[in-house]
Amino acid sequence: MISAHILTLLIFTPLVGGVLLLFFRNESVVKSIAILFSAADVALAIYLYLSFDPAGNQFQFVEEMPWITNLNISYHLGIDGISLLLVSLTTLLTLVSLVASWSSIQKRVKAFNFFILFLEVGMIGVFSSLDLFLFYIFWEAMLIPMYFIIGIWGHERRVYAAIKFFIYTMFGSLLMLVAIIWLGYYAGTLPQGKFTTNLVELYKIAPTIPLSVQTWMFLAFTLSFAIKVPVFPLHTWLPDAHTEAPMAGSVLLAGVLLKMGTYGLLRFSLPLFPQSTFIFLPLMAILAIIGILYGALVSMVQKDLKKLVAYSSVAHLGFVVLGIFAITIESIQGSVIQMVNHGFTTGMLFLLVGMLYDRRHTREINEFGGLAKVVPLLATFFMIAMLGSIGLPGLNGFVGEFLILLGSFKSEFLGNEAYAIAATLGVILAAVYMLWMYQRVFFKTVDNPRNQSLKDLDVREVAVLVVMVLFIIWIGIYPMTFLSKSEPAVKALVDTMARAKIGVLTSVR
Amino acid sequence: MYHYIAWVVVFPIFGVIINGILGSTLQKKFGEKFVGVIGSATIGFSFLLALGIFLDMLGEPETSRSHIVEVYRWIATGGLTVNVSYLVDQLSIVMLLIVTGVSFLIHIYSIGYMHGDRGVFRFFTYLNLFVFAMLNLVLADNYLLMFLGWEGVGLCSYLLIGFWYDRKFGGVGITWTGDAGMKAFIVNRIGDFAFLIGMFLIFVNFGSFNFEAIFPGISARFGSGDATLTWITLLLFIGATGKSAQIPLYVWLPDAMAGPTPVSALIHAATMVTAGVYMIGRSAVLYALSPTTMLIVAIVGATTAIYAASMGLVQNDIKKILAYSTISQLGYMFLAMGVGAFSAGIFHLMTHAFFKALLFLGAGAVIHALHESQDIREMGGLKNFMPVTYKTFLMASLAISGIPPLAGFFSKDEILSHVYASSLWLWLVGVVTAFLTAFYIFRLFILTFEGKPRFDVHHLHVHDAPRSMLLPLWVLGILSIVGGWVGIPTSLGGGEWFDKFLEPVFDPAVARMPSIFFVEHSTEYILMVFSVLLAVGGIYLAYTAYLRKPEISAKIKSAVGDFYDVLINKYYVDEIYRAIIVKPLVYVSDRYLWRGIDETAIDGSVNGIGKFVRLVGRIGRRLQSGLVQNYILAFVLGIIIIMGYLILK
Amino acid sequence: MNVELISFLVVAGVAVASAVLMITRQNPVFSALYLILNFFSIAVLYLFLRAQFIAVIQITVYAGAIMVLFLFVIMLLNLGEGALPKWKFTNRRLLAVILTLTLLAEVVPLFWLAFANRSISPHSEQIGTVEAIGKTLFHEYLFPFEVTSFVLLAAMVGAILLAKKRFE
Amino acid sequence: MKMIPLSYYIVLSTLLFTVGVVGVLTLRNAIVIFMSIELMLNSVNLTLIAFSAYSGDPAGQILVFFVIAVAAAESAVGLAIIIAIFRNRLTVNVDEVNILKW
Amino acid sequence: MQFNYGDAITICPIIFMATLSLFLLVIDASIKKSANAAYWLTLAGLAIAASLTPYTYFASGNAFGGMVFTGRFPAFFDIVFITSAALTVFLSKSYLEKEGAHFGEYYALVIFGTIGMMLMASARDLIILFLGLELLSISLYVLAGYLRTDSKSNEASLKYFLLGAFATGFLLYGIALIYGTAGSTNLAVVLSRIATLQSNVVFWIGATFVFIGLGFKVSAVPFHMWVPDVYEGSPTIVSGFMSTGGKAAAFSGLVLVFSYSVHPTWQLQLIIAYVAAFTMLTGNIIAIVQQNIKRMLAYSSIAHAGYALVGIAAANDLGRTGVMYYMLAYTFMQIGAFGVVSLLESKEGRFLSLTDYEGLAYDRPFIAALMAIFMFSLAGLPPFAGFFGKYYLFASAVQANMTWLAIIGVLASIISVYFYIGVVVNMYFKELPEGIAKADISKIGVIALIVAAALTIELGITPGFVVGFTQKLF
Repeated sequence: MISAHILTLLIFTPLVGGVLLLFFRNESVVKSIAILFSAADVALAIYLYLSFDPAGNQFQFVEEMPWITNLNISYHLGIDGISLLLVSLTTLLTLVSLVASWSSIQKRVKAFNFFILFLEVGMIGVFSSLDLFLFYIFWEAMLIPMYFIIGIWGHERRVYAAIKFFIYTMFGSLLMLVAIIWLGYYAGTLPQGKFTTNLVELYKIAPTIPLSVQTWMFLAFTLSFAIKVPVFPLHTWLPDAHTEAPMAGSVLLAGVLLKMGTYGLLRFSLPLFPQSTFIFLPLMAILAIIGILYGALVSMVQKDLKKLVAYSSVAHLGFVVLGIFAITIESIQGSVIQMVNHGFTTGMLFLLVGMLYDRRHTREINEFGGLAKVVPLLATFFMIAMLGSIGLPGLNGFVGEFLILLGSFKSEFLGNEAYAIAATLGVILAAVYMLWMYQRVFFKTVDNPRNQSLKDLDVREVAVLVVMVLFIIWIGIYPMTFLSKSEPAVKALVDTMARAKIGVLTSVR
Repeated sequence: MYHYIAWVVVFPIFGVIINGILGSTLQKKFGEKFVGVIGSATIGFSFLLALGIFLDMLGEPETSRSHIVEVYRWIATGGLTVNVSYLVDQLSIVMLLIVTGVSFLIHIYSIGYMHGDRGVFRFFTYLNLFVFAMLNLVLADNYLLMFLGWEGVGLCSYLLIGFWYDRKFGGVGITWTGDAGMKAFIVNRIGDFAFLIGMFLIFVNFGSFNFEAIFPGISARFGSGDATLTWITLLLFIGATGKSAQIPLYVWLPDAMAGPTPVSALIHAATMVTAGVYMIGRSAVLYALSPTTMLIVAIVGATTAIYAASMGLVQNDIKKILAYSTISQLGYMFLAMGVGAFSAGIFHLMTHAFFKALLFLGAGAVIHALHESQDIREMGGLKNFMPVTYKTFLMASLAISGIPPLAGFFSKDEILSHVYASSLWLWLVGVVTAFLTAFYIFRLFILTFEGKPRFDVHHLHVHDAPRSMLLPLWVLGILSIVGGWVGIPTSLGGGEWFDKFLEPVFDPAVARMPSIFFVEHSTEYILMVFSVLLAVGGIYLAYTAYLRKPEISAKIKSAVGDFYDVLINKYYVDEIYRAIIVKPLVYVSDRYLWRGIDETAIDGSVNGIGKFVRLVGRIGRRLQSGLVQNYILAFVLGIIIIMGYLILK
Repeated sequence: MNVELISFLVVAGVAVASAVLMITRQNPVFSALYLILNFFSIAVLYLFLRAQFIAVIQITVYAGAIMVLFLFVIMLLNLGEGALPKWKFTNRRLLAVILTLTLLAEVVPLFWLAFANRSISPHSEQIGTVEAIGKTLFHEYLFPFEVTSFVLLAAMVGAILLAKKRFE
Repeated sequence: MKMIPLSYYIVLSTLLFTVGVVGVLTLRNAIVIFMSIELMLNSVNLTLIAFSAYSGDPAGQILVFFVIAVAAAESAVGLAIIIAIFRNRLTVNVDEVNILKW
Repeated sequence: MQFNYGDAITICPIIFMATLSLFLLVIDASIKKSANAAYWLTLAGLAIAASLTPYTYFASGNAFGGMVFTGRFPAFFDIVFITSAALTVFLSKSYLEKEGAHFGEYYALVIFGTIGMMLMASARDLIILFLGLELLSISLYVLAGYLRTDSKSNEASLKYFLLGAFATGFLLYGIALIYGTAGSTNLAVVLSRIATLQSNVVFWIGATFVFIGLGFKVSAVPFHMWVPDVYEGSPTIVSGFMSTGGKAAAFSGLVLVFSYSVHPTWQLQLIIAYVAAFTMLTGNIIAIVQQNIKRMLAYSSIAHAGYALVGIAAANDLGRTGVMYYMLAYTFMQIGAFGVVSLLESKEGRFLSLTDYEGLAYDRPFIAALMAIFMFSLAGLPPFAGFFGKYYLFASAVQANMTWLAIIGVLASIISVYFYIGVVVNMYFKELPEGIAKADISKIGVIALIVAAALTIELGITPGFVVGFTQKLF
C-alpha cells in the first residue's frame, strides 16, 4: 500500500503539515509541527531508499492517473536512481534547515515554516514527476515560496535579490513551457499519435524530431536549466539570491534548487534531444569549465563570506555540468554524486555562515579573525565542510570531482583531454580561495573585540552539523551506498546517447 | 601475519577518533600526558604489528613476499573499480617500519615537547591522522588510494604547520603560521594537479589504477621511451616535486618550519617529504621504461641538492638550515632514482629519516631550552648545558656528512657510485653537495654547541630535556650510527643485504633499464676516499671558520658580497613567484572578472534590459494623453493600418 | 444624364454640404440645424430607395425627437459665446483630416468597383411599406424588437440616474 | 429610379461617414462631437437601406429601425452624461476633460 | 413565426434576468430605502438565474427563428457573466456605502448589462450581437458615471461613451457591409456562404470593422486607449465588472463571429495575431510604470485581452477552449484584484496608489494573502487558474503553427511578472509605515474574495473539469 503511493505521500506530507500549522498560534508548536512533518518525510524517504531496487533501469514506484484528460496530461510520478538520491537529499536538507533555523528566524515564524514545507512539496515534485507538464507545474510552483523566503526573511538587499531570482528563473522556464507544448503537439502530429507530455513516451518520440527544430527545443530546455544551475554567464542571480536569503533559504537554494537544473539536463535535455546535445556539447563543456575557473577566481576575491560560498557553488556546479556533458558512466555518476555532495558541503557551509551571522550579524570576512580560539567547535565543523568542498580524498567532494574529471578525460564525446585538464586546474583554485578564507576568518589572533565573547555552537546546532558531517565522511569513504543506486539509470542514459551517436534514435528507457 | 595489515592502518584512526572527539574533555580531566599517551600508544601498536609482519616476511621465501590484502570496494562505477586494498611487499614493509617507527619515537618526544600547550589533543589527533594517511600512501596497492594518502599527509602538514595559528611567522607574503600552512597545501596541490592528470593517463592506458594491473605486462604494451609513459612518469614526478620539495615546487618547505619542531622532524624531514621518492620507487617499472624522465629526475635531483645546500650555507635559523638540508638530501634521493639506483635511493631515504629526524629533534630540544629562540647567532656553547643533546646531535651531524662508518656514509656512497657510473657531471654535483652539506651542518653544529654562550646565561636556565624527550634522541642516535650497516657494500666486505632484500621489487624495473652501469671495486674505493676527504674538508673548514678563526667567515662573507645577499634571500624565488603568479591572479580576478565581467558586463546588461523596458513603458505612458480625440486618432490610425494591410494583401 | 441622376446628385450634394457645414459651425445650434437638414436629405434618399416607413421614422424620430433633444440640451446648457470652445487649427486636427481622407481613399475605390452596375431590385417596392416592415418585424425580428425595448429602458433609467440633480 | 448604381449610394454614405469621423476628430464641443457620431450612424443607415433595396430584402430596413432606436437610447444617455459633466466642470470642451491620463 | 414558449424556456436565464430587472425597478420606484432589499434580491436572482442555465445548456439549437442559439457555449458564458455580476454585486454594497451612493438603480443597471452580455453570448444574428452590445454598453456608460458628483467618474463615462459610440459606428458599418455582401446578418447563413465570400474584399472589410468594433470592447491595441482612463475613473467595483463581464461578452462575440462563422482563414488571421501581439506587449510594458493600482490593473487587463486574442487568432478548438477557460479564470482573479482594492479603498482615495500597499501583509494578512494569490494567478504561475488559461492559449497558437505568437506571449508575461510581484513586494517585503490606521474592510465583501480565490486555485488544480464544458459550440 505504502509503496504504491509512496511518492504522493512524500510530496504531500509536507503540504499537510504546512496547512495544519496555519491553525496554531504558539510559535514553538508551529515549529515542532513543521519539523515533525519534514521528519516524517525523511522517514518515508528512507523507506523509499531501502525499498528501491537498484537492479532495473526502469522507473520505479510509478504512479499514473489521468489528470487533465482532454489534454492527455496525467499525474505521473516515478523515480530512478538519480531522482532517488535527490529526493532523499531534499527531505534531509529540508529537515536540517528547519531545525537549524529554529532560533534564527524571529519574525513571522508561521509563514516561514509554511513556505519551507511548501517549497519541499515543489522540490520533491520536480524530482519525481514523469510528466513534463506536471514537472513544469512543480518547477514553477516552487518559485513562489522561495521568492517569499528570500524576500521576507532575507538580508539588506533582499527585495532586489528576490525579484532578480524570480524573473531570471521565470524567463528560462516560460520558454521551456513553449517547448513542452511544442513537443506535445509534435507527438500529436505523428501517425496515430496524440498530444502527450508523458516523459516515457516522449523518450521514444522526441529524438526523432528533425534536427532543425530539435535544436530549438534543446535550447529552450537547456536555457531554463542552465539558468537554474547556473551556467556561466547566466549565474548572476545566484550570488545575490544566496547572499540575501536567510540561512535555510541559502541551504535549500544551494542544496536542492541548483540541482534541479542539472537534474533537468540529465532527465530531459540529453535523452530527449541527443542529436542536438552533440551539437552543443563542446559549448556546454567550455561554459562549464569557464564556470569552474571563473567561479573559483571570483570567489577568491570576495569580501562577503556568503558571496564567497555562493560563487564557489558556481564552480562546483561547473564540475557537475562538465560531467554531464562528458557522457561517460564515470563522469555522470560523478555528477550525480557531486550534486549530493554539493548539497551537503555547501549546505553545511551556508549553515555555518548562518550560525556565524546569528552570533555576529555580519558576513564581512575582515570583521572576523582568530575565531578558532573563540568558537573551536564551529571552526572544526567549518574545516570539515571546507575540506569536503575542496575535494580532499576521503571526503565526499573528492569522489564526485575525481569521477567527473576521470570521466571527461576519457570521454570520446568530448574527444579532447584539454577539457578535463583545464577543469582540474579548478581543484587547485578551490584550495586557494577556501583556505585563504579560512585563514582570514578562523586563524590569526582575535583582534576584533566584538569577536571576543562569541559563544560556541549549542547542542541543536551541533546535532544538525553532525548529520551533515556523517554524510560528508560516509560518501567519502564508502560512496558505493549511493553510486550503486544511480548506476543503472546512468548506464541507461549513456547507452541511449551512445546509440544516438551511431544514429539509433531509440531510448533505452 | 600480513592479513592484519589493515590493523596497522586502523590503529592510528582510533587515536584520531578518541582524541578528536573526546580530546578536549580527556585533556581537561586527565591532563595532556594522557592524551599524548593515547596518541603514541596507537602508533606503538601499529609499529609492533608492522614489526611482526616484517619478521614474518623474513620467514617467507624471497619470491613470495608480496601480498595484496583487500579491505573493501571503495569506488566502482562504469569501467572503474578501486578497492581499498593494501600491498605488502619488501618496499612497503621498509617504508612501513620507517614510518611507524620514527613516528612512534617522535610521538613520545612530542609528549614532552608539547607539554603545557592547550591544544595537545589537537596535536596528537593531527599527528595520528598523518600517520594514518602516510600508511595508506605507502601501503596502497593502487594509485588512487596512494593519492588519498598523498593528499591526506598534505592536509596534516597544513594543519600542523598552522598548528599555532595565532603565532606570527616571517616569510615572503607570510605573516602567520597559517599562511605558511596554506602555502604548503597550495603548492602541493599544484603538484597534485599534475599527479591527477598522470593518473588519468594511467587509467586511459591501463584501464585500472592497480599496480598489479599495470606493471607486470607493461613491456608487452609499451617499448622503452614510449611517449605516453614519458608523459605519465613526468606528470607523476611533478607531483613528487611538490610533495618532496624539489625544484620548482620546493618553496613551501622552508616556510613549513613554522610548525612545531616534532612536526618538522616527522613530516618535513623523515616521512612525508620522502613520499615522492617512494612513489618513484613504487613506479620504478614505469620510470625504467622512460629514459627521458629518468634523466630529468636525475638532473632535477642534482640541481636541487646543490641549490638547496648553497642556501643552507648562510641561513641563521636553526630549523631553516635543516629544512634546506632536507631539500638537498631529498635531491640526493631523486638523483639516485634518476640514475636507476632505486634501492640506493630508498636506502638513503631510510638513513636520512634517522639522522634528519634526530637533527630536528635535537634542534627542538635546543629551541625548547632557549624558549623558542631559533637564531643560531644567539646560541653557542650549549654542549655544557645540554650534553645529551650535544652528543646525539653530533652523531647525526657526522652521519649526514657521510663520515664512515655512520649510516649516512653508506647510503650516500652507494648513490654516488651509481651516479658516477652513469654520469660524471652529476657525480661532481653530488660530491660538491656532500662537501657543502658537511660544511653547513657543522657550521650549525659549532655555532650552536661550541664556543661561548651568546645567550643570556643567567636568566634562562638552559638544561637537557626531560627523559621522555631524550629517549627518542638516543634511539635515533644509535640508528643513525648502525642504520647504515644493513647496506655495507660488497667492496667493504658487506653483503648489501638491503639491496638484496629489495631486489625482488626493483628487479623488473632494473631489468628494463636500457643500460646498467656498475663500477669496479677499485674505482669505488677511490670514490669513497674522495668523498670522505671532501666531507672532512667541509667539517674542517667550518671548524676553522666558525671556531678557530671567526674572522675568516667574515672575510668570506665580504668576498662573495652580493652573492651572499642572494643566498640569504634564497635567490628571491619567493618574491618572483609572488610577483608573476599570485599578485596578478588576485588583481585580475578582483578588478576584471568580478567587478568587470560579473557586476558590470553581465549584471549590467541584465538590468539594462529591465531599464529599457521601463523606458519604453514611460514613453508609451506619455501617449496616454488623456484627450479623447487623441485616443480616437489612435483608433483611426489603427483602422487605416489594418485596412491598408487588408487591401494590399 | 437624366432626371433621376440629377435629383440624386442634388440631394446627395445637399446631404454632404449640410454635413460639412455641420462640423464647421462654431455655434452648436447651427450645427444641430444643419444636421437636421442632413437628416432630411437622407430621408429623401430613403424615399428614392422606396423605404417609405424608414423615411418617415427618420423624420419623426431622428430629425424630430432626437435632434430636438439635442437642441434642448444645448439650450439647457446655454453656452454663451465665451463658454463655447473656439475651433482653432492644430497639427492634430490636420493630421486627423489627412488620416480620415486616407481611410476614405482606401475604401472608396473598392466600394466603387464592388457595387458598380448593381441596380435596384424589382420588388424593393413591396418591402419598404409599413405593412411589409411590420410583418417581418413582428415575425422574424420579434425577439430583437423586445430586446430593443430593454435597450431603451436601460437608457431611460440611466439617463434619469445621471441627470438627476442629486442623490436623494 | 432604376439606373442609379448601388455604388453611388455606398460612396455617398462613405463620404458622410467620413465627414462624421472628421467631425469627431476635430471638434471640441462634446455635444457636436456626439452629433457627428449620429451622422456616422445615419450614413450606415443609408448603406443598409441601399443594400436592402438593391437586394430586395427587408432585413436591412429592420436593422435600420433598430439602429434608430438604439441611436435614440444612446443620445439620451449621452446627453445625460454631458449634462452631468457640465454640472461638475461647467464645460463641454473635450480638451479640458483630461484629469485622467498616463 | 409566432412567439413560442419552447424557445422561451431554452433562454429562460435571460428572460428571468429581464423580469428580475423590471422587478428591481418596480421595487426601487415603490419603496424608499430600497437599496438593501435590491441588493439581496439581486443576489438571490442571480443565484436563480445561474441555476436556470442548465435549460440553456441541454437545449442545443436555434431559437426565435435563428436569432439566438442555445447550448453549451451560451450556457458557459451565462455562467461567466452571472458569476461576474454576482461577485460584483456582492462587493458593491460596502463599496457604494463607503462612497455614499448605494441605490437600487445600480443593481438594475448591472442586471441590464448582464442581460446584454448573455444576449451577445447567444447571438446567432449580428443584430442580436449589436443590440446586446448596446444594452451592455449603455449600462456600462451609466455605471462608469455612476458616482456623478465625482468628476473622475464623469470623465470616465464621457470618454467611454464617446469612444464607445464611435466604435459602435464602425461595428454597424461592418455589419452593414457584411449584410450587403453576404446578403444576410445571420451568422449561420454567412457561414453557409463563406466559400463564395472568401475572395470578396468588401466582405472582409466588413468583417474587419466588426472585429474592430468588438476589439474596442475587449481593449485590443490600438483601440485600447479608453481602458486606463475609464477603469481609473469608474467606481472601482464597476471597473472590475467591465473588465471581466464586459470583456468576456465581447470575447464571446469574437468567438461566435470569427472562430465559428467567419473563420479568419484569409488575411484576418494574421491581423488578429499582430493585434494580439501588440496588445500583450503594450499592456504589460506600460503597466510596469504605473503608480495607481487601478490603472495598473487596467493595463494588465489590456494585456490579458491580448492573451485571449491569441486564442481568437489561432481560431482552433483549443483556441476557443482557451478563450472560454481564460474568461472564467480571468473573471475570478480580476474581480478578486479589483475587489481587494474596492474593499480597502477609502473615500479619500487611500489604497489607490501602489505605495499604500506597503506592509499590508502585516496589517491585513488575510487580505494580503488573497491579493497575492490573485497577483500570482494573473502573472500566470501554476498552480493557479491564470497559468492554465495562458497554457491553453499559447498551446492553441503552437497548434496553429504560430509558435512565434506563443513566444511573444511568453516574453510579455515575463514582463508582467515584474509588476504583479511588485505588488507582492509592497505587501510583504516592505515594512508597514508607522502610525497608519488599520484599513477597515467589510466582512461580507471578504466572502466574495474568498470564493474568488478558492475558485482561482480550484480551476488551477483541476482545469480539466471546466474545460470539459468548453468543447463544443452546441
